[in-house]
Amino acid sequence: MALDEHKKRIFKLIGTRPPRPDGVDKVTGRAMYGADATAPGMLTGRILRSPHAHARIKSIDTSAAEALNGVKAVVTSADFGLPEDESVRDVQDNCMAREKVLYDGHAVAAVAAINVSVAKQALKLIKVEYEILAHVTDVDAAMQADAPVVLAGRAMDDLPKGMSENVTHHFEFGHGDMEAGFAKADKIIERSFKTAATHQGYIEPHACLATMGSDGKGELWVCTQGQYYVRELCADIMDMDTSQLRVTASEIGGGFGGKTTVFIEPVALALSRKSGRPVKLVMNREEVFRASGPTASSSTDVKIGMTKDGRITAAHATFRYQGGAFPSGTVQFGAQSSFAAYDLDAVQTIGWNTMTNRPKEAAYRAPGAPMAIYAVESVVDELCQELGLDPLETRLRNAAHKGTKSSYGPTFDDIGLEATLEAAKLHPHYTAPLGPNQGRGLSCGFWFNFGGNTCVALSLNFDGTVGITEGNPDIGGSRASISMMAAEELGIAYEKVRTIVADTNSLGHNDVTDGSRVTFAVGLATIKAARDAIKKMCSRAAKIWDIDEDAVYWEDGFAKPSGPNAGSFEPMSIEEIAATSPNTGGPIVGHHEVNAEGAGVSFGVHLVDVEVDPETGATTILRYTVFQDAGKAVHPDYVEGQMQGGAVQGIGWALNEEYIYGEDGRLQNPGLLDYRIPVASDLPNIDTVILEIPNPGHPYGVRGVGETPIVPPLAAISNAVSRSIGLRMSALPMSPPKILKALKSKG
Amino acid sequence: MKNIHVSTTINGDPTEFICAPDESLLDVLRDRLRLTGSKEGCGSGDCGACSVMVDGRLVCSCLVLGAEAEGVEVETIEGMADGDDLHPLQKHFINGAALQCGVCTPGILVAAKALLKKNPNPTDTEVRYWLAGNLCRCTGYDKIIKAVQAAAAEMRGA
Amino acid sequence: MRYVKAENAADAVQLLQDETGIARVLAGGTDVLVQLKAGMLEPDLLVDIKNIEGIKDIVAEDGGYRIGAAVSGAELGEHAGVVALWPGVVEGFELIGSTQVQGRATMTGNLCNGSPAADSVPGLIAANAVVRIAGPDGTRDCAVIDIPVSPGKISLGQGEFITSIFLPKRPERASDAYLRFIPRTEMDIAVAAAGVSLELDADGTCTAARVSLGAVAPTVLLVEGAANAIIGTKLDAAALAALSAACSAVCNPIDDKRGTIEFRTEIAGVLAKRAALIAYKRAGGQS
Amino acid sequence: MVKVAIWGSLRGATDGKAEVEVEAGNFKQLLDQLAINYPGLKPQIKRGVSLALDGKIYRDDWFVKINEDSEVVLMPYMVGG
Repeated sequence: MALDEHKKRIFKLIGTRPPRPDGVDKVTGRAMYGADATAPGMLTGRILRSPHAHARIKSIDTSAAEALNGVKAVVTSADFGLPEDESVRDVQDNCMAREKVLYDGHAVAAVAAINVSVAKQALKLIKVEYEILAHVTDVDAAMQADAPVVLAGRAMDDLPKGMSENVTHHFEFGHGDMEAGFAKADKIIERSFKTAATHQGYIEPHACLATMGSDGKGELWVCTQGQYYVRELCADIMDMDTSQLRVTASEIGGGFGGKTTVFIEPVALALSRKSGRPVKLVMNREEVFRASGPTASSSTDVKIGMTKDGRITAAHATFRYQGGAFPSGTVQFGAQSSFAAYDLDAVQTIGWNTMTNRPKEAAYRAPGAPMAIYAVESVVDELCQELGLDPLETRLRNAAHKGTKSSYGPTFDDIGLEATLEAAKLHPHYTAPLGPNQGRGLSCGFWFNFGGNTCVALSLNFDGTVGITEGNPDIGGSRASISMMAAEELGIAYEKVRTIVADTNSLGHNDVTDGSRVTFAVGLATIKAARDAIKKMCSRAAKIWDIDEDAVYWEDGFAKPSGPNAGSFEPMSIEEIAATSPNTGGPIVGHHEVNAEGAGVSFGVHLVDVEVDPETGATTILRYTVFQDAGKAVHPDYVEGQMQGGAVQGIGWALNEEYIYGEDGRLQNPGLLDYRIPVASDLPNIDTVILEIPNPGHPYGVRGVGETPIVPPLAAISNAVSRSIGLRMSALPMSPPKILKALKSKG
Repeated sequence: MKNIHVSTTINGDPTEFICAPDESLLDVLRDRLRLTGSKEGCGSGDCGACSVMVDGRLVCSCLVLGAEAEGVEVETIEGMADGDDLHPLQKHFINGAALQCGVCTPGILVAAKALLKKNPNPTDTEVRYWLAGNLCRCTGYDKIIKAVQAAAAEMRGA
Repeated sequence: MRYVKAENAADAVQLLQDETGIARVLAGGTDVLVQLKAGMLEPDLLVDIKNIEGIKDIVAEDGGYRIGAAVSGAELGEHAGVVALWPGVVEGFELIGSTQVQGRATMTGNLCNGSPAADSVPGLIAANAVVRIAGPDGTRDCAVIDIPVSPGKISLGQGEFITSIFLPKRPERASDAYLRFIPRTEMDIAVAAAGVSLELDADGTCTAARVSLGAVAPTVLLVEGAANAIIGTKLDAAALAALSAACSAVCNPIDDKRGTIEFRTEIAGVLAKRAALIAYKRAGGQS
Repeated sequence: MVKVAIWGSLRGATDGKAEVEVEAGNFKQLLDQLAINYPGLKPQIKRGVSLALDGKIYRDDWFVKINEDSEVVLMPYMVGG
């Protein structure tokens, strides 16, 4: 659906900041999250996990556990079938190892027992015999021909000679004459980068409550970003019809992409089916780190050429990502997005994805983009330093704009990059003075944004109030923004609308809450559903007035005759139409089903000041400003919240967060003590500047905003640190030992 | 393991429960008393989602045994509002959009209330250090700090 | 596992002595309960000592203070007397964990956890603090420095537990300070740490000093060479450089997820220098 | 005929061509024709492709209309976090 013609529409509600409808539940502790549900006769599930990075399972003896008083079911991979679809089989095998364990923390068996003590005791009684195999966790090592093979038979087609079977994906993008481009450059910089794997770090661990009856019907309560996708995966794995499995999404305690697949849900269902009792399965934090999905780690080579006056002549990058123990093609997004901010005549990107003995990666906010753009933006910054150019001016000079053929192929429509850069240039932050040991860095960021399959139902109640049923869990205020768009369209008060999140049987399919799609796609479907309801309400008014349906229009919550020719009638309120609906044809429901396309891409620019302690290598973030194009900010508080939250996740990625593996291939920091996500005292206020360059693909101009903000911080901070210490950093995280070592090497 | 009988006071109400000797106060609150507002984010005192007050001290309920609750006064998020009347912190968290997913919110509210009791007029830095043990992954903390300050100002009558 | 509340010290000693399996003392629980939950520790008996009379008290004694074994960080931080006399000891202890952890954690527990990175221990050793131990043979006193043996191990015998820590009196113009390095601003375990206690004469010359380092060796170190580097000086640049060098010279750390050998060795000297300057200023010295 | 830009790693299936021409009026016809003309593209089409049409990305919509002068770029299937 295209942007409404009336571009200059004056909104009544859009752009205001009303309280969110689920606010009271969430500040009083009443809101029900994944682990908060119970069921009569409920059992406690626990999972036994591999202590080895890579091993063949020679045998599993569960007899002693089964014999323990209070144990009601024990399951292993033998309790699951073999799904035909390879990708579903991978998901299942990730939930419960078959034949081999592929990473430290991989599930090998599970129990359901009357309480947690018995369950823990039962796990100790399960005897697993392993044959330990050689393992590999580093991305570059995993690609070598002689690397231990994680999963045989899964290599990409046409695997190049000298590469390991672990390599599953290869992508190339770009256009133009590279050689000619580099020949025109006055300065060429080539540099290699590494980034560590990080975790989404949602505060709520995975949790679910599964009930499988002997009648073949299943109920699943689960914290997830997508109840429909969970249903499809679980129904496939459990070999049941999707209609027989109802999945209800609990309130969700953060996801950031990490809750877009299943880890424990099929196991809980299998335990319930075997025990005949409801089973609650909740991961502890250690399990979250060892066995859910972190992001990819990466290794990158970038080469960029620039003229003396700051024009990029050619750009090349090779990206190598590891995505854990199963095939994963996330490098695609790195290879596509890396140069999106630039208008280039010659650009080429190459991406390789490899398996390693690590947990299978899950999506993490703009998956694949942050580490790629980090490498590119670092080299652009270094070129500016070497050539004595202003980094903002140089980006403006090369900025992608409407009509630019993007580095990944398509030509851009209206985009907000130049406006965002201009806003940063004019902001006082950019010219504020810096003290000793301080540095300023900036970076552009980009994400594609998606739409996807969406259903919304809008029910008119007899009192004229409105109920919205939508199918995407509310991670960060979407009930508010959806209610606002419905109220705006209907011309009624925000308080008259209530939005609920449906279970899988109460509404048609909705894609996962990902790709920054909800405010865009669900919003679009809501507006369309409201227009559908308006059409129906106008037709009821027409019936009452006995005039033609087309002679009625809708304004500010009233049906009105469209002109003197239509007849002279008092406007009819939504309340009157609702109250008389039983007499005029029955209940009124507007609805809309769509596979929403046309999500506009999103650009952001981050500006950061840091100070580095030259004696310890510690970095302090002094000041941080986020500039981003939101298309149209429906609820600016929650747009700012996305910008701030994404920036801080990026700060963690840049400075301290990392998966640390030992020589033995075991994860050494599976806890929030040593996996160091930023705490409140680490940070300054995060200032935000929202730009609104309307997305032509949405009636109100909305663009997704959730993912882009995690992209720029990595390079922005690396650039600031590098400028502060006078030395280019090229690996993340820039933990103090790394910075101090660099300082010492400088002498 | 023989269960232990405990008499305690929770949010002003006399409460009795039995628990295993190794069962945490958090598990007792959530699983035995159905007070699920306190959350388990880590089980090791690193995230603060389980914050409660025990005898007027802010603690992580995952690091207290249920058995230790004998004879003490426990305050949880469920006791923060006075019926329908929200505490100023609760109001300002909603109005200031200081929550996104909301799972860390109960713990942060309990911790912030403890701060304002001790220090009604904190600086931003003091708020940030006091709340350093309450992890939030959604907000970047910015709006949380501002909401605490707004509530503090209201409570001071400013 | 059994959970028992000891009524008095003798009761606790008896319980601990009689236990044939694994027994642990429970005060604040911020180490024991984490280990319990993680399955690292499976005790047969937990003896809760918080009901023992006086164990939560801070008492003035001989110009110093006796701090009960169950005094929490929050309670210690609110005690103006201890804060004034031994600010470095208090700040070391208060750095541990979050506000929530401070509501429960005890200095004695931190010492008994036996970690070389325990934040309260360098300050206590620099202060020459002494613990009082109750045991089957009655009570005995022991210098804090003699409690840690190796990572996770302490020198207490079967049936023994610490009932209090004594911080001695000190002359005018004396103070202390503690600094640690962590990657974040809060919530981490020390990567390296230094506690410095010193006394000055009327013109600001250091007359006595104790310098202690944490997280750079299997146990917390007392570095005499570092103390000697500043005794007789006004902490001029040369003295501080010598102090730093003496500290780095004795480091024997490990490479692990929290820091490298190289980093810890380097940082220990930097922290000792900075802590010494803070202590010097607190003692009334001007540099 | 519609010109379709093929991303680099797929060019093995299009005789090295960065751009191919097919007869298609919508996304479905385009995919069908590509599979017929260039069987090597089939596995990727099965794995999932998106279509960038005049700069806008479409993931699934078979019947999105393609004009002769449209800019058509074949892309891997897009997901998000």
